[in-house]
Amino acid sequence: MVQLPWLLLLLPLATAALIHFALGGSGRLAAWTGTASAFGMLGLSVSLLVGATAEASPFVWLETGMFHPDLEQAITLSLKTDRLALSMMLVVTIVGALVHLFSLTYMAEDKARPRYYAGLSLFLFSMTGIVLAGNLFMMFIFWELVGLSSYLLIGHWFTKKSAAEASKKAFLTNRIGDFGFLVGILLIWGAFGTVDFNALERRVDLGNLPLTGGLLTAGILCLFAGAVGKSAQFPLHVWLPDAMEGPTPVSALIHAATMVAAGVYMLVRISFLIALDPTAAMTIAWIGGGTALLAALLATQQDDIKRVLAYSTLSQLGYMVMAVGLLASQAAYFHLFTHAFFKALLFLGAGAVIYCCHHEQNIWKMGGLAKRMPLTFATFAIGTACLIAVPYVTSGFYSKEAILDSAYAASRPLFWIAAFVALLTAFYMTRLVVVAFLGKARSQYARDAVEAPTPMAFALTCLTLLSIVGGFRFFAEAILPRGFYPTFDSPHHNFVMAVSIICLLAGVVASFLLYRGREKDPLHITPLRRGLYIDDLYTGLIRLFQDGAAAVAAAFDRHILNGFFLGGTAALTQAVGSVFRRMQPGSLHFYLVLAALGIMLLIWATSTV
Amino acid sequence: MTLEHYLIAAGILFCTGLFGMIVRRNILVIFMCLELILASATLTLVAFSRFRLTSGLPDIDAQMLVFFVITVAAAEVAVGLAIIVSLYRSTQSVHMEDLHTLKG
Amino acid sequence: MDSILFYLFALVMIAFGFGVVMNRNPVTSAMCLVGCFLGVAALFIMLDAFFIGVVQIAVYAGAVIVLFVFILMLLDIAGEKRREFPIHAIAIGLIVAVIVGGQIAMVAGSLDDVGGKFPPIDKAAAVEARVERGNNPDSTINTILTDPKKPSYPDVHIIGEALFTRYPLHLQIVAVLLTVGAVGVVVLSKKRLE
Amino acid sequence: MPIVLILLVFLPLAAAALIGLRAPARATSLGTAIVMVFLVAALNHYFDRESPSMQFASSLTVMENPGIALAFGIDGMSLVMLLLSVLVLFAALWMIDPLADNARLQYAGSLLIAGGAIGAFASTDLFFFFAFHELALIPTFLLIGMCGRGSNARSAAWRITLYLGLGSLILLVGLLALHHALGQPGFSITELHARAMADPIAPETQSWIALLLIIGFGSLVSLVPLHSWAAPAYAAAPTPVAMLHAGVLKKFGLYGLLRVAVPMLPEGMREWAGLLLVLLLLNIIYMGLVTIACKRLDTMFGCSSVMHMGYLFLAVAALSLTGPDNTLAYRGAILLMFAHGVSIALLFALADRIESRTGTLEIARLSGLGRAMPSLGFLFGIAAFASIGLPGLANFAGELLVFLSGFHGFRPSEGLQPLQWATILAVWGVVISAVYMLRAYRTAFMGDPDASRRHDVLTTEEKLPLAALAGALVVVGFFPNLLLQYLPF
Repeated sequence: MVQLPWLLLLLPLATAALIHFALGGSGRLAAWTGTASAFGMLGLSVSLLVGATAEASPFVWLETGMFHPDLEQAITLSLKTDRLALSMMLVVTIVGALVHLFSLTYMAEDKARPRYYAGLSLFLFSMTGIVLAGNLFMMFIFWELVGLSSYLLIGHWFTKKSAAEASKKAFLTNRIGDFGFLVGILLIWGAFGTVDFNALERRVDLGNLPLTGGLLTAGILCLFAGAVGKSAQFPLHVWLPDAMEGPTPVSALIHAATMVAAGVYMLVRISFLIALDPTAAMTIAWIGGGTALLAALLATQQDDIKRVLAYSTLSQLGYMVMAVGLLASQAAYFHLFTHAFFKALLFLGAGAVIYCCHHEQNIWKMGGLAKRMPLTFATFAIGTACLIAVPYVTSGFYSKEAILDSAYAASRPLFWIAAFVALLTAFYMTRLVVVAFLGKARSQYARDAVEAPTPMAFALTCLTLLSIVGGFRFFAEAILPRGFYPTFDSPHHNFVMAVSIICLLAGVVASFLLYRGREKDPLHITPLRRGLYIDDLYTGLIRLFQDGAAAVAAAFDRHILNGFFLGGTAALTQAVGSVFRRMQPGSLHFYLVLAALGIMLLIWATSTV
Repeated sequence: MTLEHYLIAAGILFCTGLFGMIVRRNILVIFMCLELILASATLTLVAFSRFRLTSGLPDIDAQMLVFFVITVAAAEVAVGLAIIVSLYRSTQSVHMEDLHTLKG
Repeated sequence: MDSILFYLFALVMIAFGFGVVMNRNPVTSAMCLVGCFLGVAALFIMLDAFFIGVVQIAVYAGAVIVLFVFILMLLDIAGEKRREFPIHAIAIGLIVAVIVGGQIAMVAGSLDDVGGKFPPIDKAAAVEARVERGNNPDSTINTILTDPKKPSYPDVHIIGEALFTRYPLHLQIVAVLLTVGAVGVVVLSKKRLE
Repeated sequence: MPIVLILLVFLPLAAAALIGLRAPARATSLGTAIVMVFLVAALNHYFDRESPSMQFASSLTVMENPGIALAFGIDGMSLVMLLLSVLVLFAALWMIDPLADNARLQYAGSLLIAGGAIGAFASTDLFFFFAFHELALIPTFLLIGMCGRGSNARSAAWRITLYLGLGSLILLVGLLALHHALGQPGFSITELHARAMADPIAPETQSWIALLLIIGFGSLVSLVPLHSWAAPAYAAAPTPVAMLHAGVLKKFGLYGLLRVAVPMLPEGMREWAGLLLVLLLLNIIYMGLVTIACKRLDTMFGCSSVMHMGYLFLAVAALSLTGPDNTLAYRGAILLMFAHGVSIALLFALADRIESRTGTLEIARLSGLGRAMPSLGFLFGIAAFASIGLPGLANFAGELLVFLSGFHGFRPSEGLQPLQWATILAVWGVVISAVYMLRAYRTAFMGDPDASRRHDVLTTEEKLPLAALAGALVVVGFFPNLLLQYLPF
């Protein structure tokens, strides 16, 4: 009897292989196969959620040959299908299916469609691997595979120089994060002897932790480094805005809903570990808060519609990481759950706009699209509402409130940062909507923009429904694990509510007044436009330390090691050789004299004895 | 006459041979001086053989050695001269200055 | 009496030796070589090594010098006089010769029992030693040794016996050497056909 | 059944001789390669997974009192090495251009190198273990010298031969010292091992013998200070030699360390493990940086193979420090040797195809190959991501095991030991290798193809060896237990 979780995991892999090897020729066939498999996965995950038998026997991947009782005999791929995993699977498959649907038209005339759909299926395979992973090894394996698929998808149009650079940058930054993640896993494995989540949880509940103090913090922060790399948190956030070089549906699937959420998902998975060490938790919280603030500030000054949304994703992820750091991982996961839907909606909306404006991404060249693309405008507006957390109606409100509650309870400075970020979010989203959709069309493309075709429209409407419904108790409780839906019973709830509504209104009004009927951006803060020059700092650092050090090492290797040692010894032997050469002048007499000298020496030596 | 006389005579002969080899330029004369040196060596051998009697008679093994030295020297002269001939044919001269192709 | 003979022959030998070295004309130096070898042979005879003396004359004086002269005539190099002896060569040669000569003389002098006369040949002791070693008493050598008429000892017989009892292998090797030498000479001096 | 092993060892040598005697070069060598594949398959089939002792053993005594015998026998480790040698030989022979004027020499040379390597891996006698390796060095020298590429092929040939010759000399001294220190029980490895277990050598002698072996084997495997022969030689070497030497012959040093040095000189190796840790970090970090600065693809692959040796030395250091029960290190080293051998061979083969098409291997002058030759791009992608250590491909399993072996026996109470710090720094090598490999992939394969260069697509006949190697990487990547099943411990 086929085990459903394994089928769920291996279906996308099989599709990717089928498309690559068999359907390389026809784009259409590849597109339909990819979409079919995505909807198949959706069906599977829904059936698993509603209670189909979810047992999955572990697959022994690598025998370590250890025969100690307490050491793991082998590295196994065991699937963990608790409600957390299944709810995340639902999110992944819903967004995945809709993105496939959306791409049918968006990528219709792309020449390399088989490679695109193979990449999407490979991504779904790796993402499922992370979600269903039962131990840290398996999670690490699929962690890197997700990095690979994002590399392939960002670099889909690899003939474009910027896309090639962006994909390389994404992979390398992720790789740095994976380095930290692997070191963390090694520490945990070395100390606990196992990396299986259930076993770890049991060991933690037992109490006597083998890993304590500095090493525990180091271990947790190393694991967090993996999340920083994948969810683009502060030090390693530079790759996400550039990742917008990939096709928009890819950005919707990967860089909004699923892949970047994997980091948060992993943090939620190991939240019982984070709870052990307050210092580590606080650092995580502050990094999350910092990223949220930084990204929100940067978003206010972006002109490319996709970059605005990218920075907004960064800031929302910052929120979630902050929540995990404040030991409110339920709130973080709930926000992840709702955010996935409305951010995917916004991205697909942006995709529809770009598709209809002939790949025009600069919002200052759009304008007046509300009249020409009413449905897209409506769905985009609802998505924005969720993002800026319009109270009671949108899902975003409920999840953000939960985070703000926990922030207020845990640490006041972080709460005020979070509130200010909420204000900024409202500000830049309203700016986006006002500039892109309201007012007059600013370019020819914008004037003759036409409503999105039906498959796109269908995807947008589905996501809109989900973004609204996602926040309500009846829907969320059915999907989320028990206790993950916020109860809002904390004493300071009303105060927090009031603060968030004020920030919301302030942000919207300010942005509306500032940007209504403008031809170009009144505010022009260059540091914000250049991402606070962090990117340039990194390139400088890389050029100095890596390439500089490489040049020095190469020079050292060529001249000192090869030149001096080898060259030197060669020259030495040459010199010694030539000394002996002079001993043979060629004249017989010289040899005779030498022979005579030899005789003399011989006689002298023997006679004196 | 004592052994010492014979040894000194052989020594003088050896030195003249050596002197000749170093001084003379003509390769054939050098070759002759070589023969001189060989003769002095055999003289010493025979002198010692006569001096050290084994069971009453001069030491026969020494004379055997001389006998073989002489035969080998004969063969050596033959081959040496053949080489000199072919050398002469290639370089048209027997003087030492022209023969330094085996320079190191 | 024999001391005069020794000095005579030694003088002949050394004089002709110098002759070989000093003469400009290689042919005359070849002739001096013959004289030198005759002196050496005479000294051999004085040392009771009759067979070796005769062989010396036959092989050296007879064959080797003839070869030299033959080559000299063949290559017609007798007349060359164009190159004087370079002074520095004479100097080095003299110095080396004198030093080596001095060393040899010193060594000869320092041998402890060299000063004494040559011990006389004791034929009787030789016969006992041979009988002891198991030679049959009435072999020709024993008869000559015991025969009072014969003044000296049967040098040729003893060499013959030694040669064919103790050194048969060496003899074969020398034979091979000589044949190879001969063939080598022919090959070397064959005129290149190309 | 031992006849199968003996055949496997002498078949390539016989084929080389046949080619020498004017037999049709390509047919004989490819035929031999295919027969060898079947032979290895037979070995694999009849291999008894449980028994740790040498199997298919056969021995022909050559000399009595020092006890030298032409003895063959394989256990799990050597069987994996044989698999590697046969696979890489098969691919290398396909890469030779039959129309090249020195093709015959290349065929014979490659067969000799492979024969030498297989002989070394299969022999259980220390003397022949060493002798077969030396046999394999000679054709390497000849091939690099005579049909090498590039301007300084001749000097590179001299450099590699003198360097490895000197290294082998030091190694020979070490081996003889070891044999002497164990009371000269004869050269059979099992006998030496038993003797070393029975009455171990005094620690001081162990330490200097271990040093000799480390230097000897180290120079054969390009441990950092002794590595300067590797990159120029591989850049200048004709493709089959580069594939066989980097892929197979270079593993001889590691195989030797694991087979001879670690089990027989425990205290000696532990004493030098500290030095080994420093050197292997130089291998990874220093050589990593040097690789980043490489301008040509083939020198880059040469340097990267030197860098990856760092991981293998980490396994050896872990073994020496934590003792033989660290099975992670054994399995990691063996798996990584196989994976690195196949991936480096594939990389050199691809470099050869690129050079045969575009005429140059200067990374800066290549561009847009991915668009022009999609299948080459796909295969290069697999090889590049394998050598970076991407999960799903063979190198990752090996590297993961090696890193885990670094943390084996890690007691948090004692804090991080030097071995743990070295492992953490070694893991950074994963990022460095990603940097240089992706830069090369980005410049060479992305962007627009340069119209002036020839870009005709790979023919199926060319794809066969490349696909075989890439397939091996993927299969071992997904199911590493296929290789690990041979190791009982």
